[in-house]
Amino acid sequence: MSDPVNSIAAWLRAIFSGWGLSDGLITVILALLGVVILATFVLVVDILLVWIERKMVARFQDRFGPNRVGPFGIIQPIADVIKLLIKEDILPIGADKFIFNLAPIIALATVLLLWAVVPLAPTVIGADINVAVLYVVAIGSIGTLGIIMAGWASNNKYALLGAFRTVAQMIAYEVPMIIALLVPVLLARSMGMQTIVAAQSPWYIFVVPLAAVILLVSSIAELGRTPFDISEAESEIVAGFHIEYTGMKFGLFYAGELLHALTVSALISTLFLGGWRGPFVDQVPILGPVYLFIKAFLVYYLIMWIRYSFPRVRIDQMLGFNWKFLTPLALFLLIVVAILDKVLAGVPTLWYSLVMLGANLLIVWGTLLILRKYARTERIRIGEERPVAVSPETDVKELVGQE
Amino acid sequence: MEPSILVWLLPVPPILAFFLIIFLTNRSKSLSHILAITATFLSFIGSMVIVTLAIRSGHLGEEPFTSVLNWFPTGDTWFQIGVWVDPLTVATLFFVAITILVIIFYSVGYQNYGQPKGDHDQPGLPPHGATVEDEQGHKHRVPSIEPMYSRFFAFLSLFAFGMYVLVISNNLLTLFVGWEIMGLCSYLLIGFWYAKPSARAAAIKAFLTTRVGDVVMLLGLAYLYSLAGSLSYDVIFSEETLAMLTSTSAPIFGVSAAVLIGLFLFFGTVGKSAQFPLHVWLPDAMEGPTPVSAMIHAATMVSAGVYLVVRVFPIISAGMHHGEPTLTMNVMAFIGAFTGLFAATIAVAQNDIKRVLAFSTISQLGYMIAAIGIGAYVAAAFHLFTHAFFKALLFLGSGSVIHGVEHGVLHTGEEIDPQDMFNMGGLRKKMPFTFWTFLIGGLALSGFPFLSAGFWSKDEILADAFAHANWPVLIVLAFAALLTAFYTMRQITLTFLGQARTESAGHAVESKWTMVLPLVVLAVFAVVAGWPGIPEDFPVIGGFIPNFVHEFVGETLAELPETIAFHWVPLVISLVVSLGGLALGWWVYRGLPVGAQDPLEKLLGPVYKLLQNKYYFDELYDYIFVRPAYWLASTFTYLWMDRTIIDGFLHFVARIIFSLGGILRNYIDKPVINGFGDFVGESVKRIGRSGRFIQTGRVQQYMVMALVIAFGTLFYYLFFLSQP
Amino acid sequence: MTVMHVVFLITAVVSLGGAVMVVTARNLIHAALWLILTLFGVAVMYGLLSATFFTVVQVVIYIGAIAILMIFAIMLTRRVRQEPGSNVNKGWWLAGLIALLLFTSLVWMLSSWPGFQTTLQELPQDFDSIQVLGTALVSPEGYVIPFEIASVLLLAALIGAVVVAWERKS
Amino acid sequence: MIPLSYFLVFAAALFCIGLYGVLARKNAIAILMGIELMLNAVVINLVAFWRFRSPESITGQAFGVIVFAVAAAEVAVGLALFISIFRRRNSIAADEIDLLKW
Repeated sequence: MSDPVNSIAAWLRAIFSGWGLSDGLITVILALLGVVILATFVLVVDILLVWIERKMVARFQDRFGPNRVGPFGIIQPIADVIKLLIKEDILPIGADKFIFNLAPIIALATVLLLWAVVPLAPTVIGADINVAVLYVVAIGSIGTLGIIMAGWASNNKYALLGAFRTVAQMIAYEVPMIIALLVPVLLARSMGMQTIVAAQSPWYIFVVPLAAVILLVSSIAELGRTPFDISEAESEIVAGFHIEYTGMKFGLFYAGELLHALTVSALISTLFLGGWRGPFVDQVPILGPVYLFIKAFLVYYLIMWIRYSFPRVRIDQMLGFNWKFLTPLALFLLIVVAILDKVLAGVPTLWYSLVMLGANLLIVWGTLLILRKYARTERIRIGEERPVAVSPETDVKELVGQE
Repeated sequence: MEPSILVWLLPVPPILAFFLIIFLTNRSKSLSHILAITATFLSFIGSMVIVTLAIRSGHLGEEPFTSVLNWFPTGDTWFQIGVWVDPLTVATLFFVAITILVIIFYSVGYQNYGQPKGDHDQPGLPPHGATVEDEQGHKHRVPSIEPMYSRFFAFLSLFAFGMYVLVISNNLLTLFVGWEIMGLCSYLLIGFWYAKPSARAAAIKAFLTTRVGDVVMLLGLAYLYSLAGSLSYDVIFSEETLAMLTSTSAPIFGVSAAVLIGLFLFFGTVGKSAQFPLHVWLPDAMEGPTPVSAMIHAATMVSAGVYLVVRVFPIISAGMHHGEPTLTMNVMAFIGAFTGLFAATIAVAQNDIKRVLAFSTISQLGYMIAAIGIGAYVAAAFHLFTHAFFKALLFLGSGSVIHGVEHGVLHTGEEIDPQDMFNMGGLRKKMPFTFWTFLIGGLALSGFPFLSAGFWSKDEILADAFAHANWPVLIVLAFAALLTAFYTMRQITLTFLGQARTESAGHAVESKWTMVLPLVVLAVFAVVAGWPGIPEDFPVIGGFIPNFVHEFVGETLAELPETIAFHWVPLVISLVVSLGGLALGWWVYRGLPVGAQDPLEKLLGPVYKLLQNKYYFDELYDYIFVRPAYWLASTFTYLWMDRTIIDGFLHFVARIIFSLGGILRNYIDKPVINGFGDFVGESVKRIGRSGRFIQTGRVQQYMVMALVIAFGTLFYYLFFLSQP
Repeated sequence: MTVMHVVFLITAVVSLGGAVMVVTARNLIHAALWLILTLFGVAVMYGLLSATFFTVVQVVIYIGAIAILMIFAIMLTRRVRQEPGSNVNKGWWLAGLIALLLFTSLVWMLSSWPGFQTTLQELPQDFDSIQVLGTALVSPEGYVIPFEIASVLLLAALIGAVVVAWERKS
Repeated sequence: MIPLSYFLVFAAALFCIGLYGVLARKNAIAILMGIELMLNAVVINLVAFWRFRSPESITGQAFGVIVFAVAAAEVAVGLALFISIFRRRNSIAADEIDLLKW
């Protein structure tokens, strides 16, 4: 009974073959069953996430949060879902109906698709493909598509602006994200998730913490969460791409966004925090999902913490941060890790990890030095006196020269 | 490290410094001089290591440090270059390394490093001084920094490279290369202030005069190479080669090849070491900055000439039987002794402080040549060694004096020549360091007994002359020594003793430490450099220090020259001439009043005028060589040869070709070729005009057309061509 | 008819239909979305050919980058959503003819080739095409020079695109 | 099992459809889409030949990777050109970009 999932699968297979079904069909049925169970489970967790998110933000903002429906307000999300389901479904004039309806589905579906490659336990994984990391990137880019479709199909300029911003942001932040993903791939010498998890002794967060940080930051940008939420930016473009959506279609976007955050947390846990690894997991594989979700929620908490602590950045700052800081840093880290890996071939794991960690910390230190210098010059530049409110005819340089 | 590898490395830092300064650090004065000093210091350290290793090795004469590389192929064999360190090289390396380092260091102060930029200074002229204001607002004139400071150090570095190459080379060809590099540097540095007409003229004069000697020397090298098949020392100084050279008779003059080669090579020395009759360039070379005078025209480059004859002494002395000098040696003895006396007499009547030293250099080099001529090999090398130190010291001292007086000139604004000794006087109190070091140098030059280096080397030459019973040489050299002591004391008395004869001299100040320190270093060597060569049987003090020079340097030769037995006659001569000359010089010039004439002028009358004008040699050469050359060039070469014959022929050819071209153009080019070209062009235009409707500018139509044609071709190929 | 056949036929029909829609759709955004569908179909084809790397890269590059860039460009270059008039040029019938001709001649030529009906062999058990491909792309005996040249080409394209699209402010 | 011919015919069809798009469409971006279809057809051919004819050597896949890179570069530069042209002429219809005619 140590591996209930596979035991149940074997039991079902025995029953079905007893009914006289062919082997191929049984595999298909079991796979479909697995997909349904996994998706349902994840979506149920998603409903729970709404409550967690709202409770947490309330705590961060010194409020109580939902506390009326059920104990601690835990039934509140169910009530919300019911409200969303019975709301009027509005289609804007001039909207592209098919695409307008397709967009929220794609947005949620891509998130669900990601779970296919997240290993839940040593023996339980949707699909242990050998390009899982690339798969994550690919599915992420389809997610972009959903947002563009939503923004374009709404026939609304704010929605289109939001879509534009999203494209710029997602394509930009994909670059450091892929490079950061390459670091654990490089260390584990595989793009398969199970191999990466199995290779993590010690966890990669202790070997290459900088890569984890870069992945976290770029993932938050991919999620479009604060401080990178310029694609929604309520105060600027109202709500961005989902401005025209109501009812359950909006609900799908909302659920997708929350679930995406949890999924990213699960991926980061898998790649850097050892995934399902934990004490006694080899004897009792069912402990794997427990460990994974504990870690995923920790990372999720971190993402929420960041979300409710930072202000939104401007779009030029966001792109500048990516192209001028994050991408070069990630590239440099990748090169350093690759060279060190080659240099340290054959060294005991302990020393290997320590040297890698040291190199990471060294890079962080150097980066901080450069940042401090940059900040100083920036302060000086901003602190310089600039002429205020001059007529367009006045030559600004002349004005400055007079002082 | 192998000593020979280190030897290879000796010339490298200076040439690196040269290129670095020229190409990179030209703009930064401090970087330039740091580079030059560092480079020469590295070479100096290397040289000292070599010297130490050489002295430790014990029998360097038989086993010199040497190493050889193939340079370029000559038929079946390679011309080889290499390095060669034997005792003579060691001795030369020792003084060369020290003097070069010290002089480059001195140049920092001499070229006014750290002083402000001049008011009107421009490249090519000596600095004229700058005006500065102190806190109270008073304006002062102070010396200004040399505008071409970096270039000066680059040239000095190149010069050091040349000298090192010359000294360490193992064959006469690379020696000649170094020799010519120094010739170039000499030209560049004499003409350093190229905007001064006199400096320009002096540079050209020095270059062309030494070139005369070099051409003859090259002839000698060529002849030697054709006979011996090599220029490496170990080959040409071997017994077989020397015997072969002695037995071969030269095609001209009916002398042996050895004599002819020796004379040719000696003529190179005559040019380089400014011996009569090619001495005229050296006094004019004083137009360059004083460190140049010290380095090139006193301590090292002119020494290279003497080094050459000392080096080829085996050839010069080839065929010497029982102390009977060869023809070459006789010629050298004659010219050396004559130059020694001749230059000394001129020096007596010179007023310029540097010119006196220039003529004394010529005179002292004559001493060395004469010593070689009488076969006093070791004595010549010894005097070369000591002379380098004290002559460098004297020149640097004179530079310091000039500097001090220039300072006074800038201060008072007088318009006087700061190099004229009659404008000085009483500098002893103003410039104590300069005075004492100059005095030490002067005493060494005049051979002041026992204490000075010059005494021991000069005494040895006289002793050699006495021992070889070469009376004319002995008498001439002794008289020259007397004159030397006289004009040295004249110089010291006029410059330092008595009262200041001008206001500027009264305002002279001691030079900076960068200039004083080299003086002190050289003064120490001017005293101690003579000690290793004290004859062992010298009364009282002989034998305390072993006669190291004789054994060590003498080892270079195949057989050790026998030690000269001590005799009191040359000693007495030395003592009398030096002390007598010194006393006379002081007595004649003591307490000379302001504006007084030279006392000698009254005494000697027209002879004085003759001496002051250097026996009118410059004018003589002008009449004999320069003007005929000008005349020949303008009349014969230019008017007759160039304008009439060559130009005429060219014009004739040109006219023929011109008319031929006209025919070709009118009857072939225009109708045939142009017509064809126009026809082609017009046709292309016409075809293009008729086909341009296809050019719609729409890319898709182009593609459709391309595909249609491609398909057409393909189907044509498939259905028609592939059928059997 | 195995499962593979079914999957292949469905994919082929969907992607070819998508391709036809790409070249005929009046609305460019729709054309781009159809293009994405076709590209997905091609990705499935790669999967059927057991080139997993290509499957994923197809999605990353074509859908995630190229198609999205195209949609972006369409949005940037269209003031009015629907272009008036025909969406094909005057010579469209000639183009269709050429395409049809090319297809028939291609099929005809291919069918006369003896290797046309080659059947699928099983890949060796331990054959990891990603590993082999990766090694081949960076090994000097393999394709390291084309690979590097491709990267230089990408860099040049990057810079070129920036330079070309740069809006110079006078 | 599926034979090679299926893939080849599929690729040929895709290529020809793309070719039609390139030759017939007015809009430059649509032309670019046609080009993408053609390139995809080519890569399918490459991969199919690799899989069926020489699975042990990786040449077909390597070639495919290079084609991907070229396609990406082409789209980047092409779209930049179109945007630049659009800024100047306010149109990206291919038959209106005909400055280079007689």
